[in-house]
Amino acid sequence: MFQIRIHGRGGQGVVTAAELLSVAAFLDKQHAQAFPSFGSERTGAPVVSFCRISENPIRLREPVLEPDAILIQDPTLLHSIDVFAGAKSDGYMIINTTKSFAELGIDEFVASRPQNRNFIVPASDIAFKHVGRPMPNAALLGGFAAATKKVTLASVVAAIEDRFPTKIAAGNVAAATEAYEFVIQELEEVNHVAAN
Amino acid sequence: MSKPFAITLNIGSSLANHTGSWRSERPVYVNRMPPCNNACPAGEDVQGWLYEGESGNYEQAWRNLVRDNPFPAIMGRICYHPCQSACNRADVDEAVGINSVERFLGDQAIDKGWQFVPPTVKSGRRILVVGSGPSGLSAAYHLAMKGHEVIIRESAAEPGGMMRYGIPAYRLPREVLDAEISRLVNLGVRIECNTKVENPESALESGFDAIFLAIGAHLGKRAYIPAGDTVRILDAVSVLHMTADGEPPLLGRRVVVYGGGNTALDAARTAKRLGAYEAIVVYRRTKEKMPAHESELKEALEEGIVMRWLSTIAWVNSGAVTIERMELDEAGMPQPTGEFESLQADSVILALGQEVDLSIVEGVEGISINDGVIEVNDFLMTGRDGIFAGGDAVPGERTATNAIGHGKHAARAINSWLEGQTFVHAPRPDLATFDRLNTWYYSDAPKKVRPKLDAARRAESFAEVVQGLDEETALFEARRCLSCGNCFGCDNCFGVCPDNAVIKLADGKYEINLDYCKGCGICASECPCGAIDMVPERS
Amino acid sequence: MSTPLKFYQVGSFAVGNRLLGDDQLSVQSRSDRTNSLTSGHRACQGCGEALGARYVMDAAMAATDGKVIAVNATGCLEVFSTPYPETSWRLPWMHSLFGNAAPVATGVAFALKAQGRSDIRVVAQGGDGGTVDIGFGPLSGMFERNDDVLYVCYDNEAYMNTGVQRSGATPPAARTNTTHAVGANPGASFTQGKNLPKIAMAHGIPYVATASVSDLHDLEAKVTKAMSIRGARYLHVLVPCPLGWGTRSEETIKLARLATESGLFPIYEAEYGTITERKKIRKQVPVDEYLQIQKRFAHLFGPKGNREYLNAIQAIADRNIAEFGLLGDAE
Amino acid sequence: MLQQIEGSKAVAETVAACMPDVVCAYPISPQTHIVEALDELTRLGKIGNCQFINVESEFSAMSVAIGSSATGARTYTATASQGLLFMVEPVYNASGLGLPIVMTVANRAIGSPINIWNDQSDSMSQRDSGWIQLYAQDNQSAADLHILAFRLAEELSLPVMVCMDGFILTHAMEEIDVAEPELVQKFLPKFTPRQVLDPQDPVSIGAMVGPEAFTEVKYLGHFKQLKALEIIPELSQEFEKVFARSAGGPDDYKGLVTKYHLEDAEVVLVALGSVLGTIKDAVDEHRKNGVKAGAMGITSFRPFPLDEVRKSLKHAQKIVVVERAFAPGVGGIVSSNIRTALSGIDIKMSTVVAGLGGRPITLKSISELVDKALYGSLPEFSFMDLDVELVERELERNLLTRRSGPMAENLLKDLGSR
Repeated sequence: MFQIRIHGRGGQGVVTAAELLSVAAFLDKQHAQAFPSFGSERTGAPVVSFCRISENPIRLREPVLEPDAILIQDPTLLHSIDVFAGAKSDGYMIINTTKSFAELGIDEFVASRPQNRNFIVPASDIAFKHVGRPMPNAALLGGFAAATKKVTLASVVAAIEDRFPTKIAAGNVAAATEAYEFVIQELEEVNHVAAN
Repeated sequence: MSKPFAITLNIGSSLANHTGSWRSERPVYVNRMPPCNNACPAGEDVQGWLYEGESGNYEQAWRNLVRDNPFPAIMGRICYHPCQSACNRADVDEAVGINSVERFLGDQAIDKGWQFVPPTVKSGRRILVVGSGPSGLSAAYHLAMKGHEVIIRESAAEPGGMMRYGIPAYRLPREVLDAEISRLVNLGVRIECNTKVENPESALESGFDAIFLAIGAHLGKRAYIPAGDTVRILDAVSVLHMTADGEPPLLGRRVVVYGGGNTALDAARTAKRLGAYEAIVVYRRTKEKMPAHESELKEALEEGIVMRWLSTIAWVNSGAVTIERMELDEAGMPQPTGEFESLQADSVILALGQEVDLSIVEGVEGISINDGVIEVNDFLMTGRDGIFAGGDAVPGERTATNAIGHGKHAARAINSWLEGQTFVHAPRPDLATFDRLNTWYYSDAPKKVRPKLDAARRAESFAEVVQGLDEETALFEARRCLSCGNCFGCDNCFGVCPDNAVIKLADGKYEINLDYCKGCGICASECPCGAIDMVPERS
Repeated sequence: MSTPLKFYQVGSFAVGNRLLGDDQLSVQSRSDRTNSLTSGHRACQGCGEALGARYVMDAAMAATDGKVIAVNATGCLEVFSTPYPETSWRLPWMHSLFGNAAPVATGVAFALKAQGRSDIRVVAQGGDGGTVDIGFGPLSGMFERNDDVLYVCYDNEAYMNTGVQRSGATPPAARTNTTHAVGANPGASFTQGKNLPKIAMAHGIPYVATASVSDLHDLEAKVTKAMSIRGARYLHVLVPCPLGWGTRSEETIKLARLATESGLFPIYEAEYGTITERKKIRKQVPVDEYLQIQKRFAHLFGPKGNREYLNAIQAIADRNIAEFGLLGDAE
Repeated sequence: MLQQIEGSKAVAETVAACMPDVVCAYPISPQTHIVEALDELTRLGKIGNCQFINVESEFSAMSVAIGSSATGARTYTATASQGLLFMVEPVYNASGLGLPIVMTVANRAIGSPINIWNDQSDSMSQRDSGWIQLYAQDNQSAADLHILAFRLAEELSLPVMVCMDGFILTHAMEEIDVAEPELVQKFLPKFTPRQVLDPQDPVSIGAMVGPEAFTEVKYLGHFKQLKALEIIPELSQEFEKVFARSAGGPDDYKGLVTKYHLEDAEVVLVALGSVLGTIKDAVDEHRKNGVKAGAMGITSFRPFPLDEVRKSLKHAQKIVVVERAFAPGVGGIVSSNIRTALSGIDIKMSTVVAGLGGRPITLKSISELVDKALYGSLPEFSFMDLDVELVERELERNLLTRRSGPMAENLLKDLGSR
């Protein structure tokens, strides 16, 4: 079972992201479960959502306490809550930012984990380019697909297309695809560095 | 459908619960004596015939009416309608115009030729009625309806008595009088005019089983007035009689009438119609004390009659009448003041009342006279067995209506006497008093006024002054009746019972369903006409 | 006769008249009236509510060709009409709770709508407690949604079913078992009360009317009119209660009459929040005449009476008369 | 059709497939997504001529449902928590009148303190309301139980509550096979009411019943509940034939209970609702370690399947009842019913109150229960993951000063100072 925790702010589509992810996994013939952190949070408040992906039916109903992947939609959260709580040592971390890990002040945390587990995606920029709004969730999912290979990009695209009206879907698909390519590029760079 | 137990019930099942057992009082429908009926000297069931009239069933209304009074067209004109004075509606807005509806019905009957239905069984008895005035005709009618053979003997040339010879034609057109009398003739009553009965005893012996003396009061009262010979002094009765006979007296251009009753006004108004340009009524007391009917005075004033209140005629001389001004003392009696005034006059008509010509009973054994009238018992029988008397010749109010009542009463008494019994009047129900009415239910509807002939045209002729109501307004008036004390089918009791315990019967009547009546009394208190009493249940 | 005749004998105020044609008869005067609330019910002698309920329901039945479903709040009417094993109702009728007659009726109305039965109409009914107090919120909801329900309040001005306690419709100075006529301010307080017809009007619903058991023709006309309209409608009927008011059983209708003739209970109609008709007072009476025959106001009369309160009540009547224009000739 | 779908949406679509005539609701978290979806489906004409009514309170929601159902309309509503409490009066009325209303309860805690998160104290408060109560262990059963509920309600003329854990199920997106309307129609015939307000055949519904028959009416209500114990298995069997799955979800037994490794279980965890999934994972873990653990879920809490519970549990050595609500002053609610089922049988039983007000019930904590039960260290009554230190400090404060201030605030202050 692969467990994902998504951090963001109310209004950034955090819950939607988890749901899209679960749909993508479902389309990939896996079992999935997405659920929010059941809060009464308003726009702007820190929000968490969860997703589980498994080859077997999922019965477990606890929150994701030890995530295999952490998606951070808003880097400003780093200073207000412990987004890395319960993070596995070999878990994935994908963060929406244009800054470097050092600039974010998490280079220490990143350094403690395998290099090909930590990714930076300028998701808001990509989203702005394609959707006209800095909605980072679709782009981050594209990045997640590229980084973890737990879902296919095709399924993420299908999930987005199923969820949104055509025009908005197209922008988000483009954003997810660009982010996907961006992370593939990052991976190649990491591998290249590693190879060197 | 198998409905859930207890909580779901079949409709109307509470009929099994007889809430009548809660009752300590029960409503009872009653018939009370309406004040109109109570006040009518002729005993007309006014409410009863108005009830029929309300529905436009005029013939039935008329038939109900003539059960008591055979002359609605006449009485609808000349009756001073005590019924209206007693009418409860006067306390709501105005009294019901009973008299005008009566006249309407009477005129309808003449118009349509409605006749009395003669009795199928004849008694074989013969009765002589002396006089064809209202009491005589009324008695004859009621006796005839009982199957008796009735013969009226009248000394005058035509029947009608005071109705013909005392009431001017402008108040009672002769064709109306004739029509209603002829209906009586059609019933089988024989009227022999120009036939004076000299001796009732011999009449009894000649085969009459009973005699009713309805001889009226036709002698004008005289008063001593010092007078010269230049002024004619006449009595009102004669003036009216002569006028009725078509031989009016010559009264001159200025006429003074002395008196304050209806006859005085009749005489003054007649004088006007006979050509006098000035007719002055001299009366000792005030307008308020005047015995003449208010409507008569009003009409007289409209016609230009001048009233001299608080005045007596002191003497008459040289084409003038000297009157003395009077004043009322503390007891309300007029007292001379010594102040005199002179009025020019060509003739003076005395209207000081009438007296009975008692010559017919002089010497008849057993019949006694008191105060100028014939003494009778409660059954209008004189001291002589088989001889009855009524109308103006016996004590009582001298009105045509009263006379008609006498006629009816006498007929009943004679009928009982002939059968060897004593007439017993049906018990009178309690009066339907105003306080028993729930007047909220009666909407305001002022009386319809009868149209009157234009005053300017009246003095020219003896045409009838007061006109009748058309059908619509007569119906309107009839429907103003409050039906005091008698159910008129308004459905209020049926509607206001919280327990649906009033049953509406097919004939328009109602019945209390004592199975459910809880005795709350709403039906009684909301009955508009007070026709329901609450009566304690017997324990 | 060319023109239809009026009956001046009884005006148009008595229940009927033997001379009227079938089309002119009030529903209550017809021998074949529905008797929607039939005999054998256990209402007190002279119950105004029993009378009002039959008037209203029979009129509603007549207006709909007998297609009415009635919903009833808990209260006297419900208790006296349907104690197991007997019911006095002769139409489909349902009682659920004290405060929910309006929404239950809404449910009936929408069920009928779902079933395509637009011919069947719904009437909800309750006393003043069930209407102005405990059922007020749901009733307001029913109004605000404009549900196709006629709601009828039979106002007897207190909780009579539970033994006469004050409700939001209890008039000032009235004695109830929770507004005792003792102390410095005897009886119910002089507050504005809860004027539900006006509150209903404020919802802008198609039809609001007041009526009383003393004027049947007016009441029936209003029910008939209400049944001709779709949407939320409200009818507030004054129904005197001999028990709670301390009055003689035969005076129930008289009291309703005095309430309107004094101006204390104005009779009017409103459409979409605007008054369209008001019933003029025929014979104005001072409030004393209305109050003094009620034991619940007995403390205002007599040597130890309270003229100040009587004046204040008269002032309320005067205000009503001015506000609604209750004097003058009928329009 | 199998799809990845939110629990609420699946329930809404399933309810829609049942073709209700009237849906009425007042919004309350976490029920909102269900009725929002139903409003949309109604407006889109997906539910025939169904009428959706936005009422002004839960009291009116149930009242509208009562009127509607009594008029022969298939009627649905949904609520939670305070909303359920606000409609308690008509809830009892609906069952008393025998009206086959179906209502979803998206289980949520009851305040004070106000709390929007899940537990089951809301529906548990209505355990004696006369309604049938079915508890869903996952979203598939949450959706499917509604189909069963309508059928059951209308056969018995009794209202049915389908209880699903708020947020945990209502807001979770997972794969659910939402029943096809054609199949639903096969299983659920047209509603033929037992009593109906109809001018053609008028009746008076809701009479006042005195001492002479009240007991009998109540007995008949009880009898209907017992009758449901016979009908639920029949309907479950039929459901399985039509839909090729159990309405009660995995491990369903006759629609009344679920049984997971009970045959040889020495320690049995008993629960209602979504926590059963986590419990089953815990059972698997222990089984891997050779511990004979098992789990029993109760789908039909009302009527309570006394016989099935007795049969299922009588061979166990230790029973742990995990409850998402409790009866203050006494203890477990479900437990006491199980005690009744097991009367005369001496089995050690513990009640653990867990997941109150949305506190996560973790696999770890559940697993520990099994261990504690086995080693006898589990008290008869306890609260899972209770912050003992926190409550003890508050109790201390209470001892010191009478006016120690609002308890909830004190606790929060305490938590913040850690």
